[in-house]
Amino acid sequence: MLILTCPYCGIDADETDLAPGGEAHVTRHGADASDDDFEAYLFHKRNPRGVHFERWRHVYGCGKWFHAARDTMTLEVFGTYPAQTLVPPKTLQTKIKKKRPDWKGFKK
Amino acid sequence: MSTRLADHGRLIDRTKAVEFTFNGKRLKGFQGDTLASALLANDQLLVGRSFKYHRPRGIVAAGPEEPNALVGLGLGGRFEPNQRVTTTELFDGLSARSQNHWPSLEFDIGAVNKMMSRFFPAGFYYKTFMFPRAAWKHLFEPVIRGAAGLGKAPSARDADRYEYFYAHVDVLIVGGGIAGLAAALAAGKTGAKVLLVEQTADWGGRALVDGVEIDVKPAAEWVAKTLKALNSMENVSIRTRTMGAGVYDHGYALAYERLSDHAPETTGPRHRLWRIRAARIVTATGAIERPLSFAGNDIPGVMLAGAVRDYALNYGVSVGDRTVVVTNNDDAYLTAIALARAGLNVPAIIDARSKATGELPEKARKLGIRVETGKAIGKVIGSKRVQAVTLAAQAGEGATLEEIKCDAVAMSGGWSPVVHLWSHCGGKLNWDEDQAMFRPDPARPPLGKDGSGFVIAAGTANGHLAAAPAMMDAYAAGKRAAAEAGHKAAEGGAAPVAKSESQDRIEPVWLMPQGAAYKLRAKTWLDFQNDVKVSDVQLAALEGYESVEHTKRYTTLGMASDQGKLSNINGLGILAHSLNAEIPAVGTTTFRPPYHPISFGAIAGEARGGLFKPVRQTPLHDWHQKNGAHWEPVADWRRPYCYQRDGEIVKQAVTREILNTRQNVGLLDASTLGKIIVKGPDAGRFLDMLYTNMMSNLGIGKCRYGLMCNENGFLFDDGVVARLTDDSFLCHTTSGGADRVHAWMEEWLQTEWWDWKVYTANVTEQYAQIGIVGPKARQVLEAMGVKGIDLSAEKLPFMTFAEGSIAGIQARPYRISFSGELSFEVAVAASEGRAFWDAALEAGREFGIQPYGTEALHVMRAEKGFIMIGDETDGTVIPQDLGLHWAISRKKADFLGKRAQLRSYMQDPDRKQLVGLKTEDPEVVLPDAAHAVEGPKRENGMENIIGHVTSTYYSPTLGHSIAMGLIKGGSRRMGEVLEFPVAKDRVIRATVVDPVFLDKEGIRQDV
Amino acid sequence: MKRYSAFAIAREALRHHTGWQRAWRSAQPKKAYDVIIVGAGGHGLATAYYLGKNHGIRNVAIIEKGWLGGGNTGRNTTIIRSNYLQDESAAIYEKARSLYETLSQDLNYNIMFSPRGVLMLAQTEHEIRGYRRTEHANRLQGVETRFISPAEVKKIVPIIELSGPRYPVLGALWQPRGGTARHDAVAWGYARACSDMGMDIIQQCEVTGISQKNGVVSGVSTTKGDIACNKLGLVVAGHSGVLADMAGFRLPIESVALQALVSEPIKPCMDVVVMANTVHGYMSQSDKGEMVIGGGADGFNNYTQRGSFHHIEETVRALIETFPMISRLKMLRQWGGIVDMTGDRSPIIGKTPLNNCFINCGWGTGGFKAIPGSGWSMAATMATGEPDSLAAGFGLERFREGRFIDESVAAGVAH
Amino acid sequence: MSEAVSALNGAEFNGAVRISEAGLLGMITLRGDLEDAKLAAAVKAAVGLAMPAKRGVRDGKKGSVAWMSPDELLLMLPYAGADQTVARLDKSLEGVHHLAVNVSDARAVFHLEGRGLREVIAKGSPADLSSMGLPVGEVRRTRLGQVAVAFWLSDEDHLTLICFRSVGAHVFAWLKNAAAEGTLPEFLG
Ligand SMILES: Cc1cc2nc3c(=O)[nH]c(=O)nc-3n(C[C@H](O)[C@H](O)[C@H](O)COP(=O)(O)OP(=O)(O)OC[C@H]3O[C@@H](n4cnc5c(N)ncnc54)[C@H](O)[C@@H]3O)c2cc1C
Ligand SMILES: NC(=O)c1ccc[n+]([C@@H]2O[C@H](COP(=O)([O-])OP(=O)(O)OC[C@H]3O[C@@H](n4cnc5c(N)ncnc54)[C@H](O)[C@@H]3O)[C@@H](O)[C@H]2O)c1
Ligand SMILES: Cc1cc2nc3c(=O)[nH]c(=O)nc-3n(C[C@H](O)[C@H](O)[C@H](O)COP(=O)(O)O)c2cc1C
Ligand SMILES: [Zn+2]
Repeated sequence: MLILTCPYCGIDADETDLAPGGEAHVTRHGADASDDDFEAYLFHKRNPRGVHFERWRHVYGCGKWFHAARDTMTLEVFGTYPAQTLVPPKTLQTKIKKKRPDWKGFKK
Repeated sequence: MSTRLADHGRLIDRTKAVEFTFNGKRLKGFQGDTLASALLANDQLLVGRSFKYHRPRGIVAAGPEEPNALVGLGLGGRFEPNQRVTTTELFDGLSARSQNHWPSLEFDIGAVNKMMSRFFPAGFYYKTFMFPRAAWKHLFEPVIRGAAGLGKAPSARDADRYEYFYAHVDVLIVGGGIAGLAAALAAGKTGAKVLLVEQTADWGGRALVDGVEIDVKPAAEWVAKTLKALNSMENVSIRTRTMGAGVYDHGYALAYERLSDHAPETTGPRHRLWRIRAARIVTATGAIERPLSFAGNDIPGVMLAGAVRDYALNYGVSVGDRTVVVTNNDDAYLTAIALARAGLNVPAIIDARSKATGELPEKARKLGIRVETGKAIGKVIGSKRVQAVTLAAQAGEGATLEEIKCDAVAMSGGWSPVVHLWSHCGGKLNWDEDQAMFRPDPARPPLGKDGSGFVIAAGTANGHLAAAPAMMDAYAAGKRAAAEAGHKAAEGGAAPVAKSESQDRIEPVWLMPQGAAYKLRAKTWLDFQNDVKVSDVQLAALEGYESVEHTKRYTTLGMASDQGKLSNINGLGILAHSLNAEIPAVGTTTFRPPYHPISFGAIAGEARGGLFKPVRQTPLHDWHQKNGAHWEPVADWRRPYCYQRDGEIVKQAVTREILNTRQNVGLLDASTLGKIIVKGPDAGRFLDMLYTNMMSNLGIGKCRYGLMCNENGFLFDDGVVARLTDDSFLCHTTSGGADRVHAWMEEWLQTEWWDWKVYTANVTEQYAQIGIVGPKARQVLEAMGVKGIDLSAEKLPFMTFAEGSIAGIQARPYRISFSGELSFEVAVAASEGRAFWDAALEAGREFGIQPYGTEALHVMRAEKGFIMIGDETDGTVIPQDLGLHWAISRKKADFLGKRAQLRSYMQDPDRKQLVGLKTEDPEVVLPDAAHAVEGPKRENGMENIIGHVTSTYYSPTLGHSIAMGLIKGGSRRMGEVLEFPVAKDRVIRATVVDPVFLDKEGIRQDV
Repeated sequence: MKRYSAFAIAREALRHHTGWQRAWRSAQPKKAYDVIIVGAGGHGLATAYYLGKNHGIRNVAIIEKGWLGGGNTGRNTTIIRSNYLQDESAAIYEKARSLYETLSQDLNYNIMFSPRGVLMLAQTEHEIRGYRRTEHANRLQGVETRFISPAEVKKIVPIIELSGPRYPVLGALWQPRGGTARHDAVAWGYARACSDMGMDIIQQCEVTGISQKNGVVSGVSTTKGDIACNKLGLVVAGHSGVLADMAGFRLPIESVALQALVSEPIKPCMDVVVMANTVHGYMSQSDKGEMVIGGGADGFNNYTQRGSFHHIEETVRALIETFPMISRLKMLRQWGGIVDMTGDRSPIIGKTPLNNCFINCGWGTGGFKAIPGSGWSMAATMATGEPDSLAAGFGLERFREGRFIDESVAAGVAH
Repeated sequence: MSEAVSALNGAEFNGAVRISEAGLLGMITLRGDLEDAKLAAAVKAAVGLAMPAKRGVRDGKKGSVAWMSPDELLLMLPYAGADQTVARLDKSLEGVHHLAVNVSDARAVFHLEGRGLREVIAKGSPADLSSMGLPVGEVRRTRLGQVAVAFWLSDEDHLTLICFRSVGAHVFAWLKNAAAEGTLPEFLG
């Protein structure tokens, strides 16, 4: 039963106030995409054991989408940040690296 | 025999007698008794039968760990199977029945299983019952199943209610023994918000029976003082009868409060399930005593030593006149001493250790009790109660040295800290060789959301079996928990000082005597309820079920309703020994919630009956209800399927509604249709991405039908878009789709095109939307009184809207039609929906207006060949499949789903495509979802299915059946006759036709 | 291998059960095998078994990081049915179901297949239509199912409440030959048979890397050393994404927690499996008497084998509405498993971008019922190097082509 | 206009706390950049109140305003004035990207009155209902049982709760059940 801090309204939201939305930072590939890119965009989601970046919506709260960095093995939450970013904030990446020295870093 | 003593009984009130029945027999106990203590006071030793061999079973424990004494409690809507007598507080009128026997508890036919037990070792059923094959289904399995289960299934609806409560605290402390109380005190003093829960009705735990002193006074005084202190702290809450049931991720914990189990006549909820968010959880859950493994250890009268002591001191009940104590540790001497002091006979203490010279053994000897060291119980003699035990050398094979007459045996194999809650969420354990027990490994706690440990074990639960260190540990744990939750301790708070008699080292004994022969091992129980014996675990090891998890599943050890609270460690000891491995290398099985079973009622909470799930209601709900609505659930809404008049069956009502709408005028509550406002300079551009067709070029005041696809290209919603102003649109969605579409819009706006200037608002419920539909629709509106709108076909043509006042109500009529008729869908404020509806009925009377429901709506749209999301679509259909190419823009560079529709399979001309179907016999209606086949069977024996019916009706307008279907390559099959085998020997033939059956030119709607 | 029978039990009883053999050998890895299967769950073991039985390939190792059968095979609610809508699904699940019927005899291990019947309740008009559609399809596919009336439902399941205020029971799809089996026994029975054929089952051995030469798989690295192989089968359910990473390709798979629970045991009160998909709950009664209950999956990636409690609430609520008598039963234990959800919720069987490396995964919430059929098909695919007819539709390429096998279209969930 | 009827037509209940449906209330959803001074001025003009802080509610003589999300406010005022106010907002925000829409009829509004009201809500909402978790004057948008709600306390004894109109009857039934006499756990004090 997760708690995630919504970066918009600052509430520590219960999992039941939230809706999960899959991997974060996925690039949309539109009408002119190659077959490879398009397949990867829709289906090849990262599924790591360990650090994962994902999307959530504060659906019963402020309604905003945000991102969370979470460990899928321990469910530790490293941080949350607004969805309007293409990459995780540098400070967050540094923090994760410190906690998980084995982490290979964020790859787009 | 077991009986009530003349004195003792800390928890009972001898002035308050309580009557209850057991198997119909009327018995008496006292207020404060548990059902267990009351039964024992009435010499009711035999209380149940075991699972597999139907062995006689008596009470072994005094707490929730009880595996045997499970009864059916209560009657009718309050009947509950498998209630532990040890956790059932006695109340007047309590009625209990024993379980799992036939015809009676005393004489149970099933007990023959016991004689056959050598043929039923662990896992025997995997090895037999295979021949003949049919016999398993018809003979063996029914017999096995018939024998399964313990209590009877309830038959009545539950008469009680339940509720949840959400609590947020800094520190949750589970367990109200002296450790939990000390932790609460320490945490409470820091100002942290503390919740302390205790599963029983009483505070203080074992210390009160074990003669512990705190701050140089009897523990009871300290407990009373501490409770007072805690009660006076505003930041501390304490609750009895509340069990910590489970610990989950991110500091979530369940606590199970039993409000009226002990007082069933009270109104209000029976159980309250607390869902707690705690920054830190302290588990001060104490320890559970282990049985010893000797032959006949399951015979009624053999009990845990601690329990024997509890019954004597807490309830003034002696479980026997002559109680043999058998042990491998000093703690059980407390029982012998307590019994002797109560004037009861203890013929011997049989101690497996080679010497017993500590404070307690010496005390026992001084009381004149015979202490036999290096000895074991060879076996217990008796069947439904203990008659004697044989004394044997622990080092031997069980040869009888002497027979000792007795009617009770108090056994102690040592204590296991209650580590369940620590372990639920991943806390790890260490094996403590010295104390022969698993205890929490402080270096590997369960990790919380910030990655730090969030559970702290305290006191006995943390492996500190003696009171003094337990107290220190718990006090420190409380302080630490509060500090980690952000509340620094005030200076000066020192831990209370506890003192108890010192205890010497335990010597682990997994089998008694050590070399017990097979015959003894096959009568030496590990899991009392599931009838798992030492020999079973050894067999599992022999056969290669070596992992502790394999052993558990092969033998069912620890899978009974006590979840191995008594049996697991002993079983592990046997397994490790059989495998020649160390206990920690073998490891434990997984601890899972709940700590102790909790009612399904509590898990469901208040959401039952009328509150099970919300039903959404339109502003016209009450009117529909009063006027014959036959309801249909549509997503979370209820919509009238039709309105039945007196004497009408549903089908007749639908036909009447259709014909009346086509001939005169119908009235439809379309309020459930989704309505979303999309506004901003980029609104048009945004809708162009969302819909397959172009929306940005829609004229103000105009409407356009649109389709929405997901990124996989599949159609998922449709509806009419109206352009309100230059920068704002109103998008209609399907009834079930409003929330989904709104969320879809927000998702794209927030996560992809966040630089686009668009706002959305879901205004579905702001409006009542009422359709006035049929050739006389315009006349009805006019009769209602129209101001500010010209309703004429010229001024308000098809696919436009206007705003003004109708019947004195601010209204916005849309000229859109889902029936093919002249139609005005009028949006008015929801609060005025009913007034508008009434006005329409009133004004429409002379034109023959009648309300119609969803089925008439569906038939009329099918006559027109309009698709219905959910009928013609199922999540795998692209607009092209439905012949909706006209609604897919070729001009747009991109829209959601466009790329997907270019994939090879989407371009396949043999995809299923929408067609109309006309049955050969016009009176025959194709069954819903009937499948069409073609050609010979496929090589795997299946028919070659080419498609299925998506909508099918009898059209009263046309006087023949109509249907639509998705058929492979359908658009190329016009005129073909397809075969629909609808039953084993029935084929319906239908011709592929255009799906538009009525008014293809659209003349009726465009007037 | 000594055969199991009532006779053998009687014989052993006389000598205090001291003569039983190990069910499977405890093996240490050899240097190389013809075939390595990663994952000793039901699907991995069945693959190995049919490789040996149907294709004579017996130089096989099955490598398991924990204890065999300890993944989802050991933690599922054991529902077996084959009333799937799409042809591809119906074919493989029906194959599996029919193999289950004789599996005890095949393996000489009683896996307690119990064809007691599976009921899928229709509680909305939409669901009726979905099940009608399945009924029609199944008849033509040769799968025996029938849509039955509420009255018939009540006869089959007397404890059901037909007229719940929110979702009355409007009918049900009834598969009389569906049912349950003893999940652990399926793994153990296959393991015993594999071991008997000379295959090595290597437990407590985690695959940590996959090696290749020129685009062809050559072996695996494990916590017990490197092992070479000619062909590799990845059959690791929730861990498929992790293994695919090692092999250098991506899968359309996400791993999420799915939960189940059991009540305390009670006397027999329900002799069939009931699934209520509108309200998200399903229930059967085990041979021991517990009500075995399963519910919904979490929506976020997770490898902890613990799920979120709100799914349990939702399921229990739904089942109390459907079976009011369970309200006063108690939950004995809850647990979770990590299931592998694909993009269309249907499984993947077939080749991978790495030559001679095959994959079988994506069974998600419903693969226990498929074990024999899946093993059969995977074995054929691995033996011949090309997908067999059962596997043909389930290849990875379907995601690129958009040729999904979507079962959700017929109101069904996929347990 | 006189025929307008709110979702539950002012229904009432007296239990551990008093619950009443508020009747007709004007409500406007205003979306826009809350930092924008023009927006603040428009709000001021509409309900006479300054921009609320994050999660804040402000009450005044002309009405109230609640912070709903980083780009959304809820303005409350007499029912009859809602449409006019929307028009005025649109006018004063001309050229400023915004959305103002009358949602008076899309909601049901309840008043809870009495000591135990925090506990009534805490039976169904995962939000922290303690006075630390939810100070007076702060809005919480969350879940109550199975439906979305927003609520705030104007003082310790008064709470306003808003839900969608279509589930108004459900929420009322839920509240009555939760507020049954003698069922409060007395935890929140
Ligand atoms: C709660 C629940 C209920 C379910 N209910 C049903 C149901 O009623 N009916 C139904 O048909 N299905 C059901 N399922 C689904 C079903 O359990 C699975 O689809 C099926 O068991 C999958 O079997 P498997 O052999 O593929 O996977 P598993 O049994 O999970 O086996 C995979 C094995 O691979 C091993 N492994 C992983 N990584 C490695 C590595 N690196 N090296 C070595 N070994 C590795 C794992 O330890 C595991 O033992 C349910 C699942 C769950 C969780
Ligand atoms: N020497 C021994 O072998 C031994 C063994 C056990 C206890 N003790 C004595 O016990 C005392 C220590 O006290 P303690 O407080 O650590 O243990 P305790 O056993 O006295 O108290 C634990 C309390 O927690 C409660 N509890 C357990 N699980 C619970 C749950 N899930 N939810 C709610 N309540 C739960 C129990 O009902 C009990 O009241 C000392 O006197 C110690 O010497 C000694
Ligand atoms: C069909 C089925 C029936 C089960 N019955 C019981 C049971 O009667 N008692 C029990 O303790 N656990 C039972 N379990 C649960 C297991 O104990 C265990 O929780 C589950 O297999 C997951 O393993 P884990 O908890 O060790 O991770 C059952 C599991 C399944 C799949
Ligand atoms: Zn938020």
